[in-house]
Amino acid sequence: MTRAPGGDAPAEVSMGAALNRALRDAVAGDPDVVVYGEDVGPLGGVFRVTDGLHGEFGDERVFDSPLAESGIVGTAIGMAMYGLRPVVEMQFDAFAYPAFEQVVSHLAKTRNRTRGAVPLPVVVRVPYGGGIGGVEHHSDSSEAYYTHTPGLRVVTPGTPADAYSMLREAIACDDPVVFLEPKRRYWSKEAVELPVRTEPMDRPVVRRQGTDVTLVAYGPMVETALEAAGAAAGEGRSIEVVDLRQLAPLDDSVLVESVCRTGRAVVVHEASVFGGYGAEVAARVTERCFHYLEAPVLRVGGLDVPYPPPRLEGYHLPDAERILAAVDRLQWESEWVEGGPG
Amino acid sequence: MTRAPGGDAPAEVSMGAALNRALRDAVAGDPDVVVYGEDVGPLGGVFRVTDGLHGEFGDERVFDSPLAESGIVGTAIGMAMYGLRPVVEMQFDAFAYPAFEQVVSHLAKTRNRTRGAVPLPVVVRVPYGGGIGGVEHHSDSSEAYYTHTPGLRVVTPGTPADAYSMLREAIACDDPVVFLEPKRRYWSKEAVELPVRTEPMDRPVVRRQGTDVTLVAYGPMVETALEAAGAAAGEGRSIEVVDLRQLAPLDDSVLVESVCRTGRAVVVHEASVFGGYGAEVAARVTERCFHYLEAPVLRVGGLDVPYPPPRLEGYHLPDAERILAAVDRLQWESEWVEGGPG
Amino acid sequence: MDRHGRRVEHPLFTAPDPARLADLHRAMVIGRRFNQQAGTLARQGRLAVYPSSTGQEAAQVGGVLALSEQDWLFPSYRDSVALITRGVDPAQVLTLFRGDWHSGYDPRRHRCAPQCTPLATNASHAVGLTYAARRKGHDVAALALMGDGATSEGDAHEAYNFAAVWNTPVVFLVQNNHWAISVPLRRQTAAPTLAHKAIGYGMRGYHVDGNDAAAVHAVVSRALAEARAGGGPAIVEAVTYRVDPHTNSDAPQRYRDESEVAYWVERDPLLRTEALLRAEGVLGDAEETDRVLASFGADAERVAALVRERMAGEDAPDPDSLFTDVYSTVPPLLDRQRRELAAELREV
Amino acid sequence: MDRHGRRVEHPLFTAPDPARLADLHRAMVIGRRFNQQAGTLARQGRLAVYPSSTGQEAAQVGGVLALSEQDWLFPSYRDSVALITRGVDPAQVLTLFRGDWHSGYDPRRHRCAPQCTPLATNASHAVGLTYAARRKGHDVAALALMGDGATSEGDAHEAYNFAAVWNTPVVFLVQNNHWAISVPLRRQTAAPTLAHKAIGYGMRGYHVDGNDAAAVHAVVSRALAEARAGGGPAIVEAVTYRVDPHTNSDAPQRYRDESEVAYWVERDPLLRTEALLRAEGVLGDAEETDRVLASFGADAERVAALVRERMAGEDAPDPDSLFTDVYSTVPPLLDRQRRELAAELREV
Ligand SMILES: Cc1ncc(C[n+]2csc(CCOP(=O)(O)OP(=O)(O)O)c2C)c(N)n1
Ligand SMILES: Cc1ncc(C[n+]2csc(CCOP(=O)(O)OP(=O)(O)O)c2C)c(N)n1
Ligand SMILES: [Mg+2]
Ligand SMILES: [Mg+2]
Repeated sequence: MTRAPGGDAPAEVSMGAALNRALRDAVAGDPDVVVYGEDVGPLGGVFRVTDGLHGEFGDERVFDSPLAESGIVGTAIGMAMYGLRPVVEMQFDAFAYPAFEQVVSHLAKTRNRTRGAVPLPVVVRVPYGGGIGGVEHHSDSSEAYYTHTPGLRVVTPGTPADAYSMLREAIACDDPVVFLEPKRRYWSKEAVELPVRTEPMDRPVVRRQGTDVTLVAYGPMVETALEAAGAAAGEGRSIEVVDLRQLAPLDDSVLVESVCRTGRAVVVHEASVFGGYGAEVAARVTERCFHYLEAPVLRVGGLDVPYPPPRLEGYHLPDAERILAAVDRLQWESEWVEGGPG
Repeated sequence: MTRAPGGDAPAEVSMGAALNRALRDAVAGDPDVVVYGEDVGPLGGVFRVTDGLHGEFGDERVFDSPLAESGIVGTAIGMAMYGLRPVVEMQFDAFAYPAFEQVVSHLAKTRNRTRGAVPLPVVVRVPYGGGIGGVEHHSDSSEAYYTHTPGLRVVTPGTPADAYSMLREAIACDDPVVFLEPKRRYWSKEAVELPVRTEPMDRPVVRRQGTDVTLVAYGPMVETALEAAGAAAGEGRSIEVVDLRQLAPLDDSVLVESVCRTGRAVVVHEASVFGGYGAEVAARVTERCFHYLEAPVLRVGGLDVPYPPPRLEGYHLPDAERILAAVDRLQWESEWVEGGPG
Repeated sequence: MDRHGRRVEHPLFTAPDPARLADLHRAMVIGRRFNQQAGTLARQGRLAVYPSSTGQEAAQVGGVLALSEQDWLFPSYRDSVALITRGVDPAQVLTLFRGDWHSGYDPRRHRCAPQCTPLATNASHAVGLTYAARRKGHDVAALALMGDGATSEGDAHEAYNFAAVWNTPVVFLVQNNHWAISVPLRRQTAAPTLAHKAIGYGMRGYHVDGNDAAAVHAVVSRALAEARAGGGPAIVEAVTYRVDPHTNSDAPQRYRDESEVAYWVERDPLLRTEALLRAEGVLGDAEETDRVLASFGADAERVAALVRERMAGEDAPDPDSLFTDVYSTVPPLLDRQRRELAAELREV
Repeated sequence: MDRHGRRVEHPLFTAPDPARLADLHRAMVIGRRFNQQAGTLARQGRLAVYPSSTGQEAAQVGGVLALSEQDWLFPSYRDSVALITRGVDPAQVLTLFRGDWHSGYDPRRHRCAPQCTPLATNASHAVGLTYAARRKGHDVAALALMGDGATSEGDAHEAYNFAAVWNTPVVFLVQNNHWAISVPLRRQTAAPTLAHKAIGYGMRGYHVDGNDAAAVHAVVSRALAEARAGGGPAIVEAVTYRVDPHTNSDAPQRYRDESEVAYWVERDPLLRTEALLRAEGVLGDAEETDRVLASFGADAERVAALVRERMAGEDAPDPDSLFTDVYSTVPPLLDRQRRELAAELREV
């Protein structure tokens, strides 16, 4: 990570501010970058991630579109066909669903359809996940829908530095990127000098080293996983935290190396467990590390229910305690037997 | 399974004919059942699954709607709110995507949203999967999108008898059902007397008993799995085939019992492996059967690419050979070591 | 009514009778007070969010009071006033915004669909519902509410089209409040009016002053009557204005001018009906009028007090309710999670 | 032209000049022959499927020849004739239907988007593309093709609206061929015409005889010129008819009457231009005309022969091509699958 010049401690930057700066630098740096969507203009987005951009760059570069997500993604596809690099915003996760056909049937497939002749450098920004007390449809974690769709890159930052660096990289990338922003972390801060260039987005990163168990997390759960690891350290258990960053296509090497070393793993996400992205991680890691595993890879995630109303979301969302409870179930006693029929 | 009265051998029935008969019996048996969608009227559907229904029951019960999938599902939701039991058809898997928001944000959630006051007995029929030489967008396997969505029942028959019985059950069910029809099996036949009532749809069924390895399949892959099991038997390997039938919510008891007994498992589907439904099966079975497993649960599925054009789909789709190759990798030699870092 | 509340006749539409005029005004007075009260609760953090419809009461009240008992209402998130006018318990209207549960009322009881957040998606529900009712031989029409911004969504188009082709009795009442959060109408459409959209579906379109409760009532009543009679669905565009921010977390100073708000505040729908009631002596002589209007105010205060009281409680929703209504029965894996959560809660 | 190919003037639109009339006819002759040839190949099983546009050649040819070199075409699956008229190699047009690959041609080379199967989804691509071109200072218009059925999709609505609000130079050419597979137009819309839909977006709508190549050409040319000049996008409804089944696997006898087909066959677009060319001596005297028309026929035969030849080959597509263009680089897990498949293929 780039250090501040002159030795001054870098300023604290929130993830929202880091994303805003990334957009600003991308728009300033490349005349082909346009930013549009619902309320991203003068308002600066409902989360203010595009704050100030409309004023700075004008309506040609940053603008409000009609209120229609399929049209937003569809027009972005057309723009990318002609050489622009659109960055569009879906206001909330569930409001990206109207665009599902455009995303799955066109955005993901056009490069392939045309044997590479028509790449689509489009970034679809989606604030996702819960924890902000949002009413219905404002807190979905929709990564599993996108990660099962070949042709899409699906990335999600867990820190402000990554938010900046990965968004810049996503905009520069010639593949379509679904850029999932952990909305509850928009206000999380980190001391970092911007611009910053972190690891390439397609490489998972070990956020904390450990020897006893690997905790696999991404997006909003990175912070939670680190919290759990910190608490466990106090109790003498050494947890390694892997932040996946690019969920698809996945580079599983860091993951496999870590789990084969620790012999135990828990994967955590906000989305419902059933059919969630964690299933892929668990299945893959198990396949590759089977003989190194002391216990099955466990998953900690949301309940298999529609996202609850604000006053119940606390029961739904994984927290450090639930993660540690899963870690405790990783068969630390040699005589452990669980599961099986009946 | 019901036997034909009088000892006559029952007639051979194709899956398409079984579905057609199920619709006919459902429409005849309940005035609240309506069947509609694109081309399901006089044409009888592009796969002729609704053949003859429009003629028999008239335009009030079986009819063509405007060409708009979101509108089709949206109106079905409204009809169900007022006590009808609509059965709608999405013409092909990828053409259900325009309805994704209605399916995920309303169909799946309305019962929950209203604390049970407004159940939605809607069946969304989706011919899915490949193997028929269809061009782009006509061969997707979209089950992972639906199975990760709490509130939906996702079912898929593997045999004509199940096709009949499960469709009747789906229409009678008070939950919304995404009824995935393995389109390449529309012409597969079975000797069965209709009407027939098979096992309840939420129970997986052991299609073939075996002792050495459990093959988990559903929909179009049931036939393929049985073929593989047959071939393996010739070589002295005893494969048990479990047909999941209702993919979500899953009743994992049959599965877990089988795998804990055989100690080995392969899960197979047409959809791309990455983030596919097989990941859920592998992760779940591993979690519950860990100490019974001789080898990691392996997954056989489509490549992680957009569904290929007709002349390449054979490379994409799992067949008996690929399944058996996976079975062969299940560490039958005791000194087996595979995977791991590097 | 003109903008000062003076009566204007129209050859096609029947003005509401005096009793109805009084109802309209009363419902608006209650609605306005409710908007204010809910806004206050949101600022106090007692509601997770509140999308106020201050300024739009005439459109909502005028539309809803045109419905018959057996008809259905399909409201969006901004239509609290429509719901309480329809008779839904005001506290239950706020359940969604308080965050206790997604829908606070039983839709079947009041024939009000749950408040709809995904834009325009409720419109096709209205079409399907009225289709089903007709199939069952019931005379049921529906009023589907949506905003100006929502008309840009594909779902609006599909619903309009299904309604027109199936000839179902739905009136799509578009509250054109000039803004979709921060996006002005001219960025939403290039059409002369939103009512013009009706032409492309072969249905009728009405353009009405949405701050004139009597006019909205007259137009929606007529559209409903025509629709019931088999004349097909209609779009009614009620031109109005969102005086408050989009929700309590909005920052309207970023995108609109205070003078625009002031312009519309002058055209306040409540002032206009009150002026009419007074000028025409609808409620009686001046004294009687004062008395009745005061009673409306008192009714509104009662509603506000009730809401305050009901929202003050700290009773948290039961976590077990997360599991009970996902499916018709609790499936085995979900039941496992239910038991796990119960165990977790016992531990703490 | 009237239905017998006699010239009819219109004050607003300019008829194509003689050379253009000849081009239109020639392109239709080739298109018709191509449709027949492809249909035959489909029946022989040499194509996986073929959606014929026999009867619709005038609409496609008339529209495409109105485009300038730098403009873009956004075709659907039924627009093979439009593509070959635009200059795409006829065999490459069939790649999709043969099943060798999804798109057989390089879209950038011919400024033709890939043939689009999901209905109406290509329309917003056209809007975005022309928006981008304008941003880059290029004078690029687009012709987006869709069917009557496709206009019911939400995506059509959203594209129309974006185009109108952004004022991008897109002409939406709707080939109203009366059927969406088995569904007749009256089940698709209650609007007087599909061109009326334009009103709701604040754009121009044109209703044109889609079996009159000259008229389609004149109307699309005008619409494109207006759009380029900043006059906004337009919907052009070309009324035509799908004479063949939807595709080779359709069963039209289930849903439509042969007499309807016969009615339209009488109004064949090729007969009409031929009659005009002959009556007005556009190609010269009778003898010269016969000669030129015969040369058109010969050109068409050459195209058919080329297609037959190119589709006869048995060269299978390379399975390795499955992996190369999913992403800009082949990611590690996909590369593993690639190597596995290669190993599998080596074994057999
Ligand atoms: C499908 C969908 N996309 C985006 C949103 C986010 N959103 C909520 S309200 C709103 C503006 C709606 O404007 P309008 O339809 O005019 O209604 P108003 O809020 O003015 O009453 C937006 C964009 C949503 N709720 N649903
Ligand atoms: C989104 C979507 N839904 C359904 C289909 C299946 N389908 C293919 S063609 C067709 C009919 C289209 O009719 P129309 O738009 O009139 O075009 P035409 O085939 O008549 O040229 C249908 C329903 C599709 N391709 N895409
Ligand atoms: Mg609005
Ligand atoms: Mg058509």
